[in-house]
Amino acid sequence: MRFLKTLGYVLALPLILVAIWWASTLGETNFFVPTPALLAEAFAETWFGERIVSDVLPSIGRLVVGVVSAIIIGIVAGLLIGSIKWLRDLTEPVLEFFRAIPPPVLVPVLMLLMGITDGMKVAVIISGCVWPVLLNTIEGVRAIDGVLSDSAHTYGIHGWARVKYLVLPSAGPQIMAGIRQCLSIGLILMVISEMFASSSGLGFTIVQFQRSFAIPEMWSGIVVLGLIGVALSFIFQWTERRVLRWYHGLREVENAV
Amino acid sequence: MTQEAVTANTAAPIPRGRKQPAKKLPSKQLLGIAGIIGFLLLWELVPRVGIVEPRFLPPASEVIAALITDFGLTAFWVAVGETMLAWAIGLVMAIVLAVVLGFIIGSSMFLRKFTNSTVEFLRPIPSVALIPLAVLLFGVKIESTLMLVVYASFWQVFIQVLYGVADVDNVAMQTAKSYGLGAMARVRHVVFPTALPYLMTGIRLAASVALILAITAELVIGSPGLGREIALAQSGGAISGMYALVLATGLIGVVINLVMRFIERKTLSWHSSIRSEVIV
Amino acid sequence: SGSPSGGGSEAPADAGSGGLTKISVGVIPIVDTAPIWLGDEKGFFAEEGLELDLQTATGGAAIVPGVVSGSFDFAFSNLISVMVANDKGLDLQFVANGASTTGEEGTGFGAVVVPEDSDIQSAADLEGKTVSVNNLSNIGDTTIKHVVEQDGGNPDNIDFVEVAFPDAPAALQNGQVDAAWILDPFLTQARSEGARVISWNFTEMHPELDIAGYFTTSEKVQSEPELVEKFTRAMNKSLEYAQENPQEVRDIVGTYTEIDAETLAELTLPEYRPEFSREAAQTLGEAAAKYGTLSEAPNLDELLP
Amino acid sequence: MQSETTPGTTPAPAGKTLPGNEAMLSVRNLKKVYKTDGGDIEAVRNLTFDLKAGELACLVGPSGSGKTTLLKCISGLMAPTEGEVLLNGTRVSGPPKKMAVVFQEYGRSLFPWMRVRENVELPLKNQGVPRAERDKLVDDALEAVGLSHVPQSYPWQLSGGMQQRVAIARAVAYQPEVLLMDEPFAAVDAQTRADLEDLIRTVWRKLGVTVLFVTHDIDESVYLGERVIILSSSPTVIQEDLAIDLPDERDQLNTRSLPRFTELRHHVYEQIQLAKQGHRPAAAVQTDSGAGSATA
Amino acid sequence: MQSETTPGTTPAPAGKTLPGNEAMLSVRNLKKVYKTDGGDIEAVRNLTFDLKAGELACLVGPSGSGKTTLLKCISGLMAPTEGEVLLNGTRVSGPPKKMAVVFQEYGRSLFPWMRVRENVELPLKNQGVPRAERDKLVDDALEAVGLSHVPQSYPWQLSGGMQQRVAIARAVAYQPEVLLMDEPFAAVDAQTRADLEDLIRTVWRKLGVTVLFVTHDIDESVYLGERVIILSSSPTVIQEDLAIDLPDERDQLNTRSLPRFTELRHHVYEQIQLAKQGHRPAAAVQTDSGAGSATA
Ligand SMILES: Nc1ncnc2c1ncn2[C@@H]1O[C@H](COP(=O)(O)OP(=O)(O)OP(=O)(O)O)[C@@H](O)[C@H]1O
Ligand SMILES: Nc1ncnc2c1ncn2[C@@H]1O[C@H](COP(=O)(O)OP(=O)(O)OP(=O)(O)O)[C@@H](O)[C@H]1O
Ligand SMILES: [Mg+2]
Ligand SMILES: [Mg+2]
Repeated sequence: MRFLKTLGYVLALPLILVAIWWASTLGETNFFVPTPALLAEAFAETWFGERIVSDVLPSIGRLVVGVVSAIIIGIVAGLLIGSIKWLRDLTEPVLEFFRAIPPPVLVPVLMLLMGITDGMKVAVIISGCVWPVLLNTIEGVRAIDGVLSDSAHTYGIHGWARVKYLVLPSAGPQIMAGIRQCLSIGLILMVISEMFASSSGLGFTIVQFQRSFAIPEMWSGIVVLGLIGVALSFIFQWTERRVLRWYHGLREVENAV
Repeated sequence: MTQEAVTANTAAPIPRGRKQPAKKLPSKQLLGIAGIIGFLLLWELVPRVGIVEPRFLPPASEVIAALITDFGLTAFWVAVGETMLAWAIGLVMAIVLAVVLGFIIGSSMFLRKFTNSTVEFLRPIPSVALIPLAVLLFGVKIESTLMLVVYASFWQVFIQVLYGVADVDNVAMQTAKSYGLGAMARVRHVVFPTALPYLMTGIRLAASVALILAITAELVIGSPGLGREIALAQSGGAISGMYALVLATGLIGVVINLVMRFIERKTLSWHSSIRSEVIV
Repeated sequence: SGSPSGGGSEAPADAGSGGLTKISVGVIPIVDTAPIWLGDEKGFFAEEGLELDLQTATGGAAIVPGVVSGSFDFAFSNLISVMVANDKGLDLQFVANGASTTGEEGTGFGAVVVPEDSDIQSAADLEGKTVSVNNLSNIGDTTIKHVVEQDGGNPDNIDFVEVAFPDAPAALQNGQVDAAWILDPFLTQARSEGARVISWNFTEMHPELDIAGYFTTSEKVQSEPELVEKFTRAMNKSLEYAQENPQEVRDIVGTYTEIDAETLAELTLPEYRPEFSREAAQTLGEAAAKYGTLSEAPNLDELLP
Repeated sequence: MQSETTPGTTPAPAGKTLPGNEAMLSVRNLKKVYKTDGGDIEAVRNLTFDLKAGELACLVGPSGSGKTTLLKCISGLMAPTEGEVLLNGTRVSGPPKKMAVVFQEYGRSLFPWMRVRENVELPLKNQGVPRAERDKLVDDALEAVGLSHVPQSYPWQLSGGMQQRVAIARAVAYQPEVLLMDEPFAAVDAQTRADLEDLIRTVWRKLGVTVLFVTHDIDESVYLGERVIILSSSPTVIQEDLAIDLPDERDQLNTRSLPRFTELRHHVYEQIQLAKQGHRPAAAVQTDSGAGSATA
Repeated sequence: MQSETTPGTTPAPAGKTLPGNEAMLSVRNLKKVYKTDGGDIEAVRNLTFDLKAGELACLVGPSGSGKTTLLKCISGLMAPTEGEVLLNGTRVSGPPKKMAVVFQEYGRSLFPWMRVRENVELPLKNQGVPRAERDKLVDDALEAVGLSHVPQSYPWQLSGGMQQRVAIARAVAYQPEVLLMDEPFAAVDAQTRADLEDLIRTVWRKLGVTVLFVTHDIDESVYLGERVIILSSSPTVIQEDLAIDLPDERDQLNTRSLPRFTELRHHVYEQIQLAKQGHRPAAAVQTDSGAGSATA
């Protein structure tokens, strides 16, 4: 019963949207906007085969490595920068500088430094999706409740213990908000990283379809991206529920009725 | 984490409080400039020492020189203007849209669950993949760039707003309810201020994503702006010219952040993240 | 050098252009499109009653949708891209030639290069090697595969990767690729820095190979034949003029690209001529079909004017 | 005033009830169970009592007995698990108009992004009270709680007691018909507390507002209330509903030295001690006679 | 015990001071000014007093007089604007080891992501107290504050009074040498309060801990302390430093009914009332003689 309800929530809106799309493509045919049926056909043809092994899985592998590294780097750097004021002042302009640089122009530099390797693609992914985690961690660390911080302080909770028992849990909700953004930006950057100096991968395939005007196939690739996004986000939300159990309890206990 | 790190976070860290009058800590700006200089030095060294060839990555000094030349050209400022226009319009549209939708969807459990899967599906779709659609709809005009900018930066703000709305303190909310504040008044007086720190982070993220997308779109589509100039310089083999433009992009990012920080300090002076730095 | 130019989308509109029909043309700001810029400047289009609005796009991704959606009346693209679009069900048609290979051995504006000390000596040696092209499944890899096969190598064994032309010399030098297919101005630069040409792939495929042209939708050709004819006439005139005045070509390229004067003086210009070579297009189309870029060889009667 | 028959499953001693039309606030068989991961927590088992319009009742009970829970149910911020709350005969299902609540967690009930004055002003502004009147109400309220010197401070720049007084000022300025207060004087000093007690009685008499006042201070409950409702320890029922038969005019010195005052506070103290020890009232015991025995 | 000469600019009556080696905690000419946008707020003007090792002193004063501020300075959480705090002769510049603080804002001082037991256990765990001992200390502390039935609840699932008791349990389990408590019983009922008062006295005598206890309850301050320090209203100086000459063995019924108890509480009450009315002690008035006159 509960499962059905959840399923209903997951599927209701997508189904409605597909129905609208189906209805609106009923009459005319636009070369660049395929009908749902055409898309479904292209989807099955394109992705149920060796492409999964040759393109999709390696891409997902790079994505996972990139995202996980970005999360770790973001949290560690965020904790440091968030708690040390002079470090924050020192690094902020440089970080802002890098944050404003579009990944497509970063690719040639990274290629120079790292070569045309998976490492370079992972670096592109990290370079883009570390920001939400980093910024949110910094803000989360800065926003720790004064009374709570004082309590920890007087009980001699310093250093790592402070991070573990106070800073991380307290900044947790905001870090999680950052990670959630990081996931989808990671996916976007996975595509961008494969747009340059590449010959395989999910992103490459999509761009290739786009260039060769295989429009239904291109859209089906975008659907694959979306589905990966949904999958990642459900894994994430499941984890978040557990990590931030106290938080959701705290917030929802009274809204529940 | 060092002892320094621990004390730096409390409302009034003693060691700092005591040292301050004696030897004034370098001010925020000085430190920031030191950081930039450090980075430029590193950049200068990498090609000079020969880690990469200066032909492919010119040293900082050369790029800065090229940038200074650019500063004298109206064409450069026209391009900057085009990009900033797309950035500003796109960002404002994205923020307005995201704030309105975020508050509506965020305050209802049902809407949250109902839209969750769709949101998660749409969010990771790269804007670059939407380029054919954008060109189809708008051609190689500013509107195409706008569409991509709005699409990409919308999600940044939207997600932050969702989290911010969920962070409302129950006691504060109940206080508002018990004093008969209606739904709109509660949003205005309770939900909005609570979500504001999240929103500000979201806007800061979105501001740079919007800049990135504005440039990328110009780069890939070829609509007018800094991005197209970068593409031109790149395809013309003008390497230092290209890096000068990239540098300009980064500088714009820094300026945008400064402005955002300023706004943040004005709007969030009550928030503990800002508070702790004002007292003492 | 290194300063961005003001070269923009707005073509200098002649004063008093009251009676002119405004058309927008999507072009890529490279050497190949010099004739249209030049023709615009010389007033060949105004003579036909056309007012050009040249819109620069950076690649095919934006150009074809632009034509299909009607944002562009005409646009510039290489032959393979349009063949591929038609192969996928679009109905596009060339109305004027754009740029063709020089046809002379030992020179050209596009080539496969290797580092000076590489042991790759001829096209056949590319077998089993990594070769960079700007876009996969396009004119670069199709011609290279053809040339390699002609030379006795196995084209299926070549590992193509995408590297943008500006980045290719660095990739080649750092050993990230064994060979790189590059066009001017980067070819001139790379050669001056010691890269060695092993194949002039365009010319070697066919000495009269047309690389790119101006196209529009078949629908437009049918519905507005006069407009198309005017455009074709003006375009052909521009091509001829460009072919006869290489110095003017070099000069105008300097206005809409960032290529510095020194390189500009050295680079090899393509051949500009009005007529398409059917035979060469045939070869190209068949090769593309053979190597899987197209599902079948294109119908040249529909494709070419 | 005898209690009516209580229809609940557990026959529990009810507080005083009134015929339907006389009661302003009616709590009927109220039960609240919190659902948590670790199992259900029955905070309130069965509460029934009425408040007349314009009555001032104090609520005392051991820590954790469900006073805050009860107040939240009355103010419509929380739905009861069973039973209902009626205000002027209509069931409460959301915060009613013209009801003000002073929360126990005063620190979190003030908006940190608003200055003291803005905090007090907000409910009035929201109601559309005209500027001039609003200014007067706010000024008077701040004056009454002794905070007229800090209108421009932020709540977090105030001491605990000052914060609590801001929350009180906000409730008073709002001029509610029903005023619920959850340990509103917990953080203020003795002298201020006495002043505030008198303030509440003044406001109550002047505006005729119905007040339900939670306190831990037994003297305070007797001094302030016309009635003291004593809760048992959790799961909570009403231990006793005691009428305070002190003269209507009260003052800190004289009233507190009346022998009857001492008697009453002794009685309440005993009852709370009983409640703490887990003693629960038998269903048959009538509340009035309980009070009678104490005064005998 | 006469006060030494105070070197500050404003000659203010000092609390009791001791020769350097006898004092455990010394507050010397402490001044604290908060800098805000709206101008400076002088919370504490000039405080000087000493605490002997193992002394139990209560601190009373009007709301907003700077008690919390003083406690924060003593615990090293805040730097004084002028003056200093010495603990065992060394200047306090950060939270010292073996000092526990119970904050006035109890609700915000508990970690919402930890269960009750974990909250109490954390400081011990952090100190590396072995498992078995830790378990015992935590169990005992929870038992003592009457919360042994909810170790697995989260703080936000508890009532206000229960939260406050968790904070007390945490401080007690920590076995500090110095214990600072800021109105720790504000949210608990009368009976529990009495129990907790006795708990604090027991802990104090058993462990010999030095306690500084802020309260608003005058009875409580007299009942608990060996000494009551009365602060003036803001800008704050010491109004009076009163020795409580009640027998060392105290119990709720007998001690509170002693005539001396009543005298003392009356005296404190009067002083606070004076403080509230803005009356400030003349520099010459000696604190001891002040107390003497009250008892005469
Ligand atoms: N959000 C919650 N989730 C679970 N249990 C809760 C929650 N809030 C309160 N409780 C439980 O309900 C009972 C009553 O709590 P309540 O806050 O109503 O007590 P109270 O009478 O106000 O106590 P106090 O005088 O200490 O404030 C307590 O046992 C408490 O643990
Ligand atoms: N963060 C702050 N910024 C500015 N002023 C402050 C701040 N904290 C306290 N104050 C001011 O300092 C004075 C003393 O505050 P403090 O909290 O020490 O009082 P208190 O004696 O603890 O009062 P209470 O008994 O009400 O808790 C008050 O006037 C208060 O407004
Ligand atoms: Mg309560
Ligand atoms: Mg205080």
